[in-house]
Amino acid sequence: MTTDLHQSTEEMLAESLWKVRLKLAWRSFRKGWASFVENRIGLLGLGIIALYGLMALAHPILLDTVWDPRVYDPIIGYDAPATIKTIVPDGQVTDPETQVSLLEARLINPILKVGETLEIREQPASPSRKHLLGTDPLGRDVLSQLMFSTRAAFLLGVVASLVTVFIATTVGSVSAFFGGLIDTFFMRLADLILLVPFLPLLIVLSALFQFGLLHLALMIGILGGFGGTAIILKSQALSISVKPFIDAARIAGGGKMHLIFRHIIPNVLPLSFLYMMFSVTDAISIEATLSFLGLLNIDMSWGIMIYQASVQGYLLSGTKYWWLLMPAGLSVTLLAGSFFLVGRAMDEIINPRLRKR
Amino acid sequence: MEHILEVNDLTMHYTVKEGEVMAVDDVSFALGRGEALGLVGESGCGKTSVAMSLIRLLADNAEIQKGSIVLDGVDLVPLVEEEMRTHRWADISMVFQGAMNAWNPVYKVGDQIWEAMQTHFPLMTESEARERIAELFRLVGLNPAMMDRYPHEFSGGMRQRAIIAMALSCNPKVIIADEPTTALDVIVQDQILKELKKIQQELGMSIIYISHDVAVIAEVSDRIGVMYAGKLVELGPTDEVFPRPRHPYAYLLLASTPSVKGPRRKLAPLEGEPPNLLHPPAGCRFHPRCPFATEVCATDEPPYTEVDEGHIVACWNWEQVPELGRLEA
Amino acid sequence: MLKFIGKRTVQNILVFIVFLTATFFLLQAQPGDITDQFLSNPKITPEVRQQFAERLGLTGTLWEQYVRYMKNFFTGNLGVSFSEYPKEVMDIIAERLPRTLALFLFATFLAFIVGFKSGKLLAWRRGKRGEHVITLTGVFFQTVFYPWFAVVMIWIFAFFLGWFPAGKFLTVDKWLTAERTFDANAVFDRMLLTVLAVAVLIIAAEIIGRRMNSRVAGRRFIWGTRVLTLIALVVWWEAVWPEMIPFALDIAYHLVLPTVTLSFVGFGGWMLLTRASMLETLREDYILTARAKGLPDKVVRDRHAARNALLPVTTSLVIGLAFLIGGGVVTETVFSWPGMGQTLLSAASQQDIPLTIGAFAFIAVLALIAHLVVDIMYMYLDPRIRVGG
Amino acid sequence: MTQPRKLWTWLAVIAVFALIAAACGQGTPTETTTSTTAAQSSTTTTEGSTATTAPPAAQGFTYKMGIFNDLTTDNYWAYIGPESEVWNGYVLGSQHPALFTLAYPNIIHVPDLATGAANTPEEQADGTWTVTQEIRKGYMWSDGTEVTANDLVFTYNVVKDFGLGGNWPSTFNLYVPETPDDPATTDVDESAPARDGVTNIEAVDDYTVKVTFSAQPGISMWQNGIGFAPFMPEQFWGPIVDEAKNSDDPAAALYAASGEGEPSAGGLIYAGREPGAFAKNVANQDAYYAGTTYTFYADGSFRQANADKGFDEVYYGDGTGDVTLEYTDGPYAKDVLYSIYGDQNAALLALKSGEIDFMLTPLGLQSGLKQEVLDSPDLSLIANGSNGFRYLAFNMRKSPMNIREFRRAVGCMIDKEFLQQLLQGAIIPAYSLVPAANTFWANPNTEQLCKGLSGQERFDTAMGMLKDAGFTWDVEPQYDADFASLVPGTGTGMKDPDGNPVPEMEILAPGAGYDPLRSTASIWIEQWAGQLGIPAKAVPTSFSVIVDKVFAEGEAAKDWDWYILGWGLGDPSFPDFHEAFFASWQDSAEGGFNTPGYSDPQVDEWAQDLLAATDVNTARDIVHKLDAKIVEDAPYVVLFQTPVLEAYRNTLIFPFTDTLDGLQNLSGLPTSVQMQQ
Repeated sequence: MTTDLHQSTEEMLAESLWKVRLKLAWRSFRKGWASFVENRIGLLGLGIIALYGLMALAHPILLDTVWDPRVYDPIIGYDAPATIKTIVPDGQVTDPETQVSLLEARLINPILKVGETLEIREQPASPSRKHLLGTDPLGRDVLSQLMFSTRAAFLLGVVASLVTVFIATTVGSVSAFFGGLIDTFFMRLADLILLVPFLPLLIVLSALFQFGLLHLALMIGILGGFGGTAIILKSQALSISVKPFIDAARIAGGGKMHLIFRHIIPNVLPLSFLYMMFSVTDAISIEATLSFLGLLNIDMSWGIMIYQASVQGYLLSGTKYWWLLMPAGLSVTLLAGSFFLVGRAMDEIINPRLRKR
Repeated sequence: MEHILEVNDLTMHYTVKEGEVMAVDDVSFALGRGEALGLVGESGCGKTSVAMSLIRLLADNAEIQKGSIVLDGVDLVPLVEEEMRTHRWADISMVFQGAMNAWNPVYKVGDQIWEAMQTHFPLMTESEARERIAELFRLVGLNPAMMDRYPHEFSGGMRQRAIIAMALSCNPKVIIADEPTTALDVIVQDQILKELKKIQQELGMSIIYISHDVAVIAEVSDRIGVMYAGKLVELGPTDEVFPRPRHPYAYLLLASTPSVKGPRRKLAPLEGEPPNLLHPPAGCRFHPRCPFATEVCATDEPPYTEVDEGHIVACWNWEQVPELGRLEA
Repeated sequence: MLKFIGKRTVQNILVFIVFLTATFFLLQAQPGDITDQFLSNPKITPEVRQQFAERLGLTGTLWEQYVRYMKNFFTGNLGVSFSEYPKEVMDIIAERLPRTLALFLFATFLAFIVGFKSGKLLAWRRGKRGEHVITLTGVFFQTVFYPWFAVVMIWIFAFFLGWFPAGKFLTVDKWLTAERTFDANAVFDRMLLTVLAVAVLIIAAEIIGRRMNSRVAGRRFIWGTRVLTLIALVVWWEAVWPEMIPFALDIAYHLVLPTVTLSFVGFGGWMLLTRASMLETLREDYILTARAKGLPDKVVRDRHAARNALLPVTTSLVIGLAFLIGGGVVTETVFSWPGMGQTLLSAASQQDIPLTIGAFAFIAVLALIAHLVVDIMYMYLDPRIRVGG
Repeated sequence: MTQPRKLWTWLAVIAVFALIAAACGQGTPTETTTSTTAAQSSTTTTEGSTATTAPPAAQGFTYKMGIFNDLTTDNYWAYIGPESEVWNGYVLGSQHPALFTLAYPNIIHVPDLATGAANTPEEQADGTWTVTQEIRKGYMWSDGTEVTANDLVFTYNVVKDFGLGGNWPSTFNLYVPETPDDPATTDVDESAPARDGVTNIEAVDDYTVKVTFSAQPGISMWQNGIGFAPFMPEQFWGPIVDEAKNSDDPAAALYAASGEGEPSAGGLIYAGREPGAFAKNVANQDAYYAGTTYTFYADGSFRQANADKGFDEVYYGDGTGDVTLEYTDGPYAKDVLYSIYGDQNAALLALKSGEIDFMLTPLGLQSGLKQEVLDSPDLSLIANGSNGFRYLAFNMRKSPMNIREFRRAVGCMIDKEFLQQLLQGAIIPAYSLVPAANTFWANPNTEQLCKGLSGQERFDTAMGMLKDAGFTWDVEPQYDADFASLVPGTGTGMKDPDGNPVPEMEILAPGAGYDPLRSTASIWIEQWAGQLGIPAKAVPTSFSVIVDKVFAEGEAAKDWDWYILGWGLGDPSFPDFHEAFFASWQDSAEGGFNTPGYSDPQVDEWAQDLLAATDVNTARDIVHKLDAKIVEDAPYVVLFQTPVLEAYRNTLIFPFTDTLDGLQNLSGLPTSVQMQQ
């Protein structure tokens, strides 16, 4: 009887503790949200992220419904406005709508002769009602590619930042709590990682190993997690671990793991979440840069879109083929920038050092 | 006594999102030449706001609503920033609280003093300046060689002495000493106070002390003003106010402080906190905490009453206030 | 002070050793032997492969390999390049390093100065009009997709406006027609030496000047040295390397666009950082003191607020530098600047492992040296560390 | 205190402006091409028209070309050795004479140093074969020394003694004696049979070369082997070689030496470089062939004549009849500049502005720049076929790739014309191994599998093949005209003739980043195979990893399924690559180039015959047979080749522009190009 009672109280306590926690979290979230809404720049960032999120979600739906995959598939879709033209000798083109010079025809197929007809396809095609952002040199819809790549960007960003934050939070909390040798080791490791230039390191790794999207996300996550973020989260954890309630919990007989997981980590989490935003920024730009340099083995991403335009000679076409470069370049910038803006806005709310301002 | 500084009806408000904070409200006092005036009150009573208004170093959201600050015949309130700048330090200087942080850590102490002198006396040569600083250092009890050291090489007390030297550097007409010794340990505190007093008397300086510490004020000032919630509630010669405060707040403030000098007395706690100046209580601002409050206190603001020559108090029931130590807890 | 520098140097060397060790294990962790990559390369005979393996220290027990690998590294024996066999990796690096150094130094300098100054002004005029716009601009430069940005820069300034050359580091016609006894690297080296000498002189003058007891004399000394150094620079080139001047100027002209573009990488971050740091500094008591002293606003801002805001900015300089080095790789690629970054990239894409590792190690050394310089700079800027106490 | 800082700022600003101003001042274009006195007439050719002859006077202009990578060496030993980068070749390729050379554009084997056509090797009493060839008198190095037979002997000795690698062994075809197994070292049998080849080269006298072979040499060993071996100037390299002999690694020491100052016997002399920026050649007016007129006749005969040097020679006919092309070689340019650009965009800009006249790039112009060139009135665009092909290979060591019909069914599904359309002329469909453009060698009757069929027809044909071979499905795939359901198609549960399920297969292909053409092809092939219910999946893989996998030896040779790569083919005048790619002794599992593991006794026999062939016509028959047989068996499905697009300034006058692999293959014709006034 007594034990039962005891147990149920404990259960109740546990439950209510979680409820309390949840309530607290909800309250602080609402408070934070209220301050966040005041920050117009942060709100702008959130808006852009939401927009891209919608694009990512909409893409498979569009492909399932209104978009014919043969035309709109981002990788194997194909559509190019075609006109049949007659081949005439060089310099005798009188009607460019129906005639094409032998020279130009031979560029497409060198065995053609004067008098034969040729199907001229416009690719890349400029934006039209059917292809709002035009098509790429392979006749694929740029908007579809852009939306498809958004998913990859989010996936990459989320995986990389989750890994970062998971590692950094654990490392930070453990270092702060145990101190000593563990702390020294992790902090020196973080110093080392901070010191090594990130991009060159990834270039070297991509030379040594096969790199796909997920590998890259994990790599960025690991490097980020053991690097700078760990230092910041450690100092946060340190400031928590000296607070009286930790001592109280310790005296109350809480085990080490209990202390770390029930008390320290929950209090580090807001800051972790903040640094997630920044690591998403990093991950997106790094992926795009490595793709641009031709170092990743992936089918489609914003970086690949620019890379393909570049290897096919459209890089410096300026405004003429703007749809090959601008949408992808801007997307990388905007999405990375938005996460950064949101991070900054959260920084002002969460970071105790800045809050008093 | 000739007045070097006259403050009349000084009113200063901060504008914040929620409304206006009446940090300083209708404060008037005068400072005689060579006189030391002490302003005392709890934190948040507007003492520092008064000081900052005097030197016009107010935050962007603060504004002097009305009143005048006449320093040696010049009203500082209407001056534009650039004119005001030439008066700062040359005419009215300040000894800041928190000696550690008042020094810029990256420059030598001597250079920081010289910087002030150079601004106000551009013709002064470097050797003259160094001589002057050496002299000041000796005056405040510092080794002149220390002027080529950085602030972090000074101890707390030394830093405060150097601050005093800096405040004196341009021969100001008025010095405001804002919590000059708060951050120091008691022994050093005492030394510095004695030093300050000595210097003040030697040089015949006019000085305004600001402190929450009644004992400090009592030790160094000729007259004492008690501030509460942005108001000056009592002003009078130290000899009169200290043993026999007339305002209930002054009374409670003194009663809660152990006296270093004079007879031992029973300590009484001062309960509650100063009001939020966004919405100060109507009538006398002290009435919610006042043990002597009557109905009128809650509705009408008390006028100043001259209880003695040069001793004024703003209280409806000042006569009710007993002598110190008589109050039963 | 010397002790501090010495300590930092030793620390950095230790970090480098750890770094090399990590690289070693990275090579070990790679699937198979790195020389396997060349099974199908007709250039690389089995004997040569064996030789590579030996030079990279890939024979013997793990410990033997490690010891040999470290020894080779520290004796400058980085092996031979696969893609430019049988060139020594060291020689290739020696050829390309000056070009990268020039780009990196100028861009860092530019980014830092401009970023710091604009961050300072931004904080000073906090809450005024245009602040959002400038902040957004800063964020844009911080997060812009850099390769794309570099391409846009080339397009605008080299193609559309035609102000600057693209894709070369010298004007071929000019170098071709002239009779000369030196190559471009000789000019690069001299330019770098000059910059270094000027920097050393100016910094030395600063240190000596600050130690002087008389402020006026000290300041005169500092300024005198600066002016004299500039004059000496011109005189020296006129007298000693007169034939190189037009070529140096030619290189400088080609440096402008990549330098400016690269500097944008660091600019945004440093601007935002300075702003944050400055806002914090402005709340300090000594700013109040300075204002109370009646100092003009500009003096308060520059001499007091900005000078102290510089300290935290300097400490986070390291992260910015790593960024800038990464940006350097992209810049060199996009601008066809034949430096270390381009070397690293082409070596990596050709799987030229010795050259990749060599180039990477040198880039890391560059980062370490930059780190050390920043440490020393910080020490110099903060008397609390410099003077002890 | 603020004053001096301002001053400093201003000083800095002024200094920077001064720098820029000065640089701009110096940077303003000065007239770089000086006009010359020599009159000239243009010589251009189109099909069938005869070109006029221009006087062999140098015009004194600088021929400026863009290249896209720095030279990795200026040492010809290293270039033929490990540094075979095309960029080195563009600059260094015109300096060394050989016994024979190829006359372009018709790719005809003609004498260079040799006084006449190649002599026939004769069998000696000891079973070896020897051939002697006389060389010309008065053929001079640019330092005034005569080129003699000793130079070839010297070259041969260095190659042999130093064990030079790279392309040296295939140039000299050194005889390799039998390797006996040394049981002491390893358990593996390391013995190898002797490899026939050159056993000796000697100078009978200064003007006679005698080559000894261990067995009867085929064309590839004699005419196109030793015949193309460069003569290296002994007077220049001798001391360097002697020094290198004493070092630990003589070959590396030799490669590391600088080639600057080496005398030339060709039309150009290497004149140094600025690392990272440019390289330079100057014209060699004293070159033996300077001013020679070349004439190509419709009947295939060829004439080279030079009155100054006193020769007028005709080969492959009697030199009568219609002239298809005639031009007189220069050098007309006084020097040739190779300026390094980072990318084609920058080079195209330079081309438009006149900073360069032509750009040398092995793969031709990027397609995105095509329109730009067409739109520019100053530029001309030419397109040529390339000497190479991209292909899909099957690992025949595994089922179902070992089944001929399976491979052919996949090959049938691949609609190359569709890919050509899709890639808008970036590819040209290819059906034979020898490029169709190499008309002399290409077999016009090689099967063109399923060419011209519609999607439905392809599907039906391919299904027929599979069914004939005994493949079954749980659910048989149906042709989907709409192509609406993408992979895995409608068919499921495909089983091979033995009833085993067809496993999931990977199509290794370079990613879109490395090569969008092959990547695109792989994605479509996945679709097409999927339509047949074949579970193949395109896996973008980095180039080096594919190479690693498909050339892996031993059991690892089974670790891949399908892959897509390309071959650049060597000497177009004797395409003997069939042996390397498909002979059973070339199995990649044993270190050869036969990646599919293809083995056919008939092909092996022909391959041996090809290597031994001593006359061109026999060789051609064999190549035709090989080509037809291999294409039908489909260890490779030849996919496409890429056209080489090139752009040049209209001021240039080339004697011809139609040539396999484009003008870049001839290094931009530096000695025969002229410039309009």
